[in-house]
Amino acid sequence: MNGIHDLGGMDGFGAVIHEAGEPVFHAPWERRMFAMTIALFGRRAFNVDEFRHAIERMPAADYLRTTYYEHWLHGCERLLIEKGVVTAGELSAAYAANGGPDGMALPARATPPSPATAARRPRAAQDKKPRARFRVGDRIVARILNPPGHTRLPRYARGRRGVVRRDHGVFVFPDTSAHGGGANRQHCYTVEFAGRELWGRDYPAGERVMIDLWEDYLEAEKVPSRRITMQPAGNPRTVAKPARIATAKAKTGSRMRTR
Amino acid sequence: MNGIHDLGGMDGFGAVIHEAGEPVFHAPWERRMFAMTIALFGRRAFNVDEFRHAIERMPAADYLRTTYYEHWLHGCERLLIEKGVVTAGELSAAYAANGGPDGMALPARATPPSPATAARRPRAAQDKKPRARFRVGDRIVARILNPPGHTRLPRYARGRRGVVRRDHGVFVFPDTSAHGGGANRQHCYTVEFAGRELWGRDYPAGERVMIDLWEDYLEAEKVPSRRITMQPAGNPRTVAKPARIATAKAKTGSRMRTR
Amino acid sequence: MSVHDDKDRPQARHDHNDGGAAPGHDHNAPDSGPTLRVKALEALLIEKGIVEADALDALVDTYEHRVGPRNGARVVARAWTDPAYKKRLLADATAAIAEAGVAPGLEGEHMVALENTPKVHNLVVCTLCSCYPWPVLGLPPVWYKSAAYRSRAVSDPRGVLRDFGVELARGVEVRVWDSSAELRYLVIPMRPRGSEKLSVDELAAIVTRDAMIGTAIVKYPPAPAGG
Amino acid sequence: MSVHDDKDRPQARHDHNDGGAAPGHDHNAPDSGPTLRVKALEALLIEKGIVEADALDALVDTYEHRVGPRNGARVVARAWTDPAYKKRLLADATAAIAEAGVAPGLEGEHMVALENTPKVHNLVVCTLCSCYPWPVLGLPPVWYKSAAYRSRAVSDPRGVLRDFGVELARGVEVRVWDSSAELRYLVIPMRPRGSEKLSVDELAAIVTRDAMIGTAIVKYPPAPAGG
Repeated sequence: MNGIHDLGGMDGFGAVIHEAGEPVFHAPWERRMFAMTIALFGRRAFNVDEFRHAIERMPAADYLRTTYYEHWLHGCERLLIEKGVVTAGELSAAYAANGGPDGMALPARATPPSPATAARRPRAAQDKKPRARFRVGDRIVARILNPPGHTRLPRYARGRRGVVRRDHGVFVFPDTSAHGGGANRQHCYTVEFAGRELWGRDYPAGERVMIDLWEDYLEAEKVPSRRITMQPAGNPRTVAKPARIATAKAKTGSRMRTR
Repeated sequence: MNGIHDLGGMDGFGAVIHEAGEPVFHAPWERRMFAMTIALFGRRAFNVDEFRHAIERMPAADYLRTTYYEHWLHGCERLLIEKGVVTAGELSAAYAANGGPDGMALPARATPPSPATAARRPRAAQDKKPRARFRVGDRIVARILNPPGHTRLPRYARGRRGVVRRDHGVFVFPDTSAHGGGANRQHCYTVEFAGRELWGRDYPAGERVMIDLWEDYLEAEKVPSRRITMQPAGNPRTVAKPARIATAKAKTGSRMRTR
Repeated sequence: MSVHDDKDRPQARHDHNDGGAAPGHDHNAPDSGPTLRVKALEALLIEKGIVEADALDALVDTYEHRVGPRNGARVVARAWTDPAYKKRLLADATAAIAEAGVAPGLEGEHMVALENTPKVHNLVVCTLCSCYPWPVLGLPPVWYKSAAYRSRAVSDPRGVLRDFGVELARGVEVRVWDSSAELRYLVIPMRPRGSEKLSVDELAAIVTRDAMIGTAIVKYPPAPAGG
Repeated sequence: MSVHDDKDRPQARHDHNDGGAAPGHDHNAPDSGPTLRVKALEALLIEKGIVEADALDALVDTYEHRVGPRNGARVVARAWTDPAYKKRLLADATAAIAEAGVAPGLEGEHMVALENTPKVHNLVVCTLCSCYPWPVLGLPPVWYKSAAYRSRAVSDPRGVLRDFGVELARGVEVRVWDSSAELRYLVIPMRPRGSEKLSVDELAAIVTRDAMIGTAIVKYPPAPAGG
């Protein structure tokens, strides 16, 4: 989805305003909203991809005008209703109730799960590992993809050439996982893009942007050219290089709406 | 400027709501705002490129939440102050005054200029014509440009390959004209982009998007391939083909801020 | 024609009491909606002799009552009935539109006509702002300037057409024209079957504004009230 | 640790009077700010046994008081003083961070350390949302999640650094890391000249959170109050 959340490279938001020594939470309700969301992840009410996509679907002006934890509030309300965990009626009733003085007695206290394990997400697969299609040093192009649904391929990188700098192994694929389309686990790489490739040839030479991209977002650069062997940026660690076999490419949502 | 106004290809704004038989103006103030702006163009208070850029610089949430003629109001207020035609103080005073019951007598009526000529804009040059760098059928790539200032090169086309379908002749270049950088007149072409080139290979084959692009936005496609000779879309009319000489490329604003 | 009488005239007082920040950004002042700010701006510009009230009235009258889609409908009807004229229109729309008696003017200096055919459907948008062919279609409707239209017309034209109740056959190619420069586009819709016996004026009457942007098909007999 | 007492508990009444639209979109209802909606949501989820109040308290306590940038500062100080550890940190940050006694946890499962050098300055951002290495830096500051930072960090990093009062020398290359997947990044700032005699703890004390994101340089003696 090419939503307002995909901010990379936009202009017009002014200088970065930073508050020295700011508190972790700026209001009591932010504490509760943060904790509720983490607890809901722990309960598998929804996964992180669905949660992000719910926030991405906020009306753009609301997204820009509301604070971070209001995004979380919107995301939770929306997903809990969409997934039938609560009904709109229940929410409105609770909402109205909390304007009122009295209310229901609360359920007895249960021993809280330890926070660290509260919401384990099986993001990196332990079992069968799909083969990597790319290796460190490969020249790639970030695909021109504009799925109507969730994606982690930022618009500013699409169609741009880069170099694979690191293979981080296999992860759940957000574009399917956000839409109940299964984990579709696949390799995820750090890809290095020259600033000039992203922003134009007037851009200072040395600058680079490193973006973590799933395999489905990448295709080999067509023009055959010698492989880059220069010292990769960041970590020298490179994953053992399995033979390259093209894995079946997951069907990403087509641009055209069928609804 | 990669502002919120550059909406092509974005998602999340929902279905197009269209009001059957809607009025030309939805409120009396819209009438006055429309007419004032056209009159200000006529007076050369500012040019259309400056005006568009003033609107592009609105805070993104305001741009999305306000109506069209509120954009015009914002643009005029901003430019009139920036160009010293009025001062903020005068505007506030007039603003305060119009909350008040009485006010100043108005200047006597003058014969109104005929609307059709009220605001002639010398957009297309009559005099010396720069040579065209491209011809109908040429394969081009829209440059990867991200100037911090005004541009008419939409983000969704940058870096994408297309075919020149028509040369419309010479026009004032908005990217310089919006910033007092002179007319920098140059050829402007209708360029045809395949839907698949813009939105990805899953996009239906036949669809095309035609975009009108100034010469500075274009570069010849590097990969030498046979020239397209198929029947151009839209109008068969092609401009006489002057010899192709590379004109000095106008320095477009570099991405990096020097302020 | 609604001529302004004096009491509607915005007033401007000349006493510079405080150089407060430009009111443009003061969203919660009482009655701070555009009405007041536009009135103040007009008063100030008139007081400084930069604009004249009558010129403003004339501009409003021109674009509210004189210039509108009926101009474009006349051009379309003529193109439907006069093949030689259609040829001239497709070759040089600016000249052919003037030939049809439509006064050239703002946002119509560089016109291009786009012919819909059984094989090709044209759709016009301005993704960056609201570029639109005023002399032939008047001022653009709100939806043409909306984020919903401007964002999806180029990337999901069939979806946008569905929003207007138009379903194109699979085989028809959609061509979207993004008016990103000085060119302004007029779509020449297909002449509907069954309209063979209509006069030029009767034909002009069934040509809707939306059809000349590309978000509607001309029907005969015409569908009930439409854009 | 501010333990919630009952009177703060949000109440949920169970009478379904009207199935009104989800309140989420009702911006002008009285006191409709987030406070009320969050209270109502918590009450409902507790009433349905989906979340427990104590678990919420524990999560708040963990991320407000226990997990924060001091964890990351300890890792940095150790990397400055123990070359073998730094090697392990750069090779496998997840393991090395755990080795330094930082409990692994949410948003820290796949860590990568980025070493600043005289030639290369690293800057971390999440242009799509707010991805951030919680176990070592705690929850992200508001500016990290702001449109201003997320939009310009990738396209004008030097401009963003200037917003933080940091001016990089011309020859220094800026590498911006967009945390668009599951990897979380910890910048290892350069050890400041003059800090040679400081103990590991004293070194950890001068490492600021912003320096571990890349929007600040560690100074010694440390600059007055900073992020």
